[in-house]
Order: sequence, then structure tokens, then C-alpha cells
Amino acid sequence: MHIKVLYFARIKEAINYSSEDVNLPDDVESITALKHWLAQRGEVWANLFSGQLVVRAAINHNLVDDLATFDDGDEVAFFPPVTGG
Amino acid sequence: MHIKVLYFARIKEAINYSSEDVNLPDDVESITALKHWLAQRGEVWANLFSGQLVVRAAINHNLVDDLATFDDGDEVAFFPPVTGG
Amino acid sequence: MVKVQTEDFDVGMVLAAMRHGNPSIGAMVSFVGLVRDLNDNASVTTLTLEHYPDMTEKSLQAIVDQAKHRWELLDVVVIHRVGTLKPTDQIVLVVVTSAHRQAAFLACEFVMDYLKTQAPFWKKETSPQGAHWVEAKTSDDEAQARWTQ
Amino acid sequence: MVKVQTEDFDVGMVLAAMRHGNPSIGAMVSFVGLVRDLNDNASVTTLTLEHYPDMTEKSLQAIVDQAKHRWELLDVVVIHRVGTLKPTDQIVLVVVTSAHRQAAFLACEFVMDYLKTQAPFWKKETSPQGAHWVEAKTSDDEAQARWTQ
Repeated sequence: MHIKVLYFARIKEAINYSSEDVNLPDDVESITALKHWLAQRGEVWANLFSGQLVVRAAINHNLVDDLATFDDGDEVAFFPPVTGG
Repeated sequence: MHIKVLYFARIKEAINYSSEDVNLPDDVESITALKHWLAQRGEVWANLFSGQLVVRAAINHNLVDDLATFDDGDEVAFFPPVTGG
Repeated sequence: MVKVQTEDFDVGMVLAAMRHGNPSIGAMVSFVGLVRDLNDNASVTTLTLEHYPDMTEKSLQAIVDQAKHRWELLDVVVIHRVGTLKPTDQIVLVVVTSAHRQAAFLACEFVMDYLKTQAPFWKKETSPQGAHWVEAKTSDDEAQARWTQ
Repeated sequence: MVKVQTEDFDVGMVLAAMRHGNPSIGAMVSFVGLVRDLNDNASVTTLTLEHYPDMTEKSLQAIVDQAKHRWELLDVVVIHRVGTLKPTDQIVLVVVTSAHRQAAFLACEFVMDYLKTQAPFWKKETSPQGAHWVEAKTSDDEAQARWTQ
């Protein structure tokens, strides 16, 4: 399936871009699976997405936990714990 | 002893004045004793000071309870529970 | 700073003065109490506040001192009006500044709870049915008692 | 009303607009968060706030809706700035109006605790030593968790 992925704050800075459209294998349909899939892109990605860092996720602008699943056309965002206010 | 007594809010309205200088018998030196002494002045006073109404007291501008005692020259105030803010 | 006055106050100006040139403030919590047009199901035309002039500011300052002793605060301002007010008028302002929000929230509520039960103000309401003194509320005593448990 | 903006806000004007012609308001509680010149013992030159534009206002509105569901409130306003700020600048304003003070205090603190842990904002500080992203605080998670107990 095709989804849009957004990155914010230190994650965006580490990979040096803020969004991409990705075409995922059939078995990648949860946040956990997507993190695994991204972690295999290389060292920078492994550092971000293989569990050492706390990375929060949103699907279509709603905060979700890692078990949440997404559908074709969804917008998934990854970011560090928030620090506003 | 001589003290100054002040009255506020509905107590002031009931007796129709706001302060007086009083000369007290020797045994009237606590708020409780002063309330008893005032209650003997007549019906209006008895209604105010013989216990049916909650009447708070201050000595020299500090809230006190009824066991507190005062000295010659002190300022004693009587008023209903406060309702500011 | 505590102040009792008949004039209205400008919350924006008070807040601006408190934070001006003060970069250690991280949190400002403020409370404004206003005259409602309905109290205990009776309509209110005017509200008159009487107080005990020699005692009032001293009593407010004692409450502020307790709050400063209890939490790490940078500053506290209390302004309370007296005289005759009407619905939508401002009655009281409490502003607390602190480095962090939790102390500021707690201290602001503490000051209001103590002010409501300890500071010598009395409210008299007038309505189309006449004038009456406002009764003290048990809920205010309970709110104050929470802080001593 | 929730709003995300780069411009500063005028607390006095927001409060005046909220209470104008609204005689059922008895209590207004407001919180202002400000940039401090010292955070985690490091001096702060500038603070830059990044956010997730499509999600931010929706997320703030969801927090406000929860507060309105939980307490009897008349109105809630949240204004949060983004972009680059400096010490003493205002970051966030939360104002809650209610008939009575306790609901207003609780709701204002609730909105701040949830905003701190759920709304998609990220702070980056610069100091003479360089730039770094601000770390999320355990104390903020704990503050939010209190409301679910």
C-alpha cells in the first residue's frame, strides 16, 4: 500500500527531510512493522527506529500507540515526545 | 478595662452603629465573655450574641476563636462569616 | 503586592508589569472573580462589598505570605474591590508567578480559598425583591480545609 | 477557540472579549507560559517552536472538548505560539471561564497538563553553547497521569 510519512523535530533533522510517499510491502501495516521496515534503511534509520529512542506516532493526525494499523492513503507521522506549552 | 468594639455587615445593621468604646467589668476578658456581656443589653443584642448566629471575632485585626483574650486598649471586632472574593 | 480599592483593575496591565524584564518567570496563573447576574437562583442587580479597612490588607498579606512559604513563587499580586458593583464587574484578581506551572496553579487556588474564608469582606446583594447579605458557603470552608489535611 | 500563531497575544484583550456581556461568568482562570532565560541550568538565547500544522489545532480542540465534558465550563480559549521566541516572550495562553472557581482552576490545569504531553509541539533551544532539542519531562507525564486515576 501507499502511505505518506511525515517526520518532525530531531527525527526530521537526522534524516534531513520532512515527508515522503512510500510504497510498503503487504505485511507492513502497523506502526511497529513500519518502524522495523524504516530501521532497515541504514545506520541513521536504525538509530532512530530500532527502539533506543522513544518515537511517538500519529495516524491521520491522531496520536496512536505502536500496535495501531493504517490503511492505503493514510498519513503517518513520527516524532519525539512533545515539549510544547 | 477599656476596649474599642467594631461591628460589621448584618451585625452593624442590626444595632445601627459601627463602633463604640466600652468599659468592661474585670471578669470580661475573653471573646466568649464579651459576647455574653453584650447579649445582656436587650433583645436585639441577645439575638446577635447568644449563640444562634455564627459571629466571628478579631482582636487587633487578627482572626481569633472565642477563647481568645484581649487587653486594655485592644480593638475587638465582631462580624458574620466572611463572603469576599 | 496586595491592594483594596473601589476602582476597577486592568488585568492585562498587571500581568504586563509583573513579567516585564523578569526572565525567570515560566508560569503566570491568574484568577479573576466577577459579579454574576444570578446567585443562589436569585437575580442580582447590584453587589456591595463592605470590608474592615484596618484589617483587610494585613489579612490578605498574611495569606500571600503563607503561599510564598509553601511554594517556590516569584511574586503574588492580590487586588480586591470594595463598594457597589454590578453584574460582569470584576471583584478580585489574584496573580501568581513562578518558574513552573504547578506551584503557580496551587498557590493561586490556595490564595483564593483562604481569601474566601479569612479576609474580612462581606457581600450584600440587591435584586428586584430587595437587599440581603450573602450567606457564607460550606463549600468554601471545605475548599480551605483541603489545604490543612 | 483554539489557535496556533506566530504573533504575540494580548491577554488583557482576550479576557475582556471573553467576559464582555457575559454575566454568567463568576470565575476566569488563566495560564500564561513564558520563555525563561534558564532551563535545566543552561542559559537560553532563543527558543524555537516547531509543530505539526495539520494536527495541532485538532489536538488542542480535543483536549478542550475533554475539559468541557468533565467540568461545567462556559468557555475555553487556547492560544499557542510557534516560531522563534526569546526569554520573557509569551508561549501559550489558556483561559477558562465558569460560574464557579473550582471547575475553572481544575480545567485550566487539566488543559495545560494534556497540552504538555499530547499536543504536537517541539522546542529547540539555542544557548551560547549551541542548539539542542528540549527533552520531554517525566514530571509532565506524571502531571497528566493524575487526571486518569
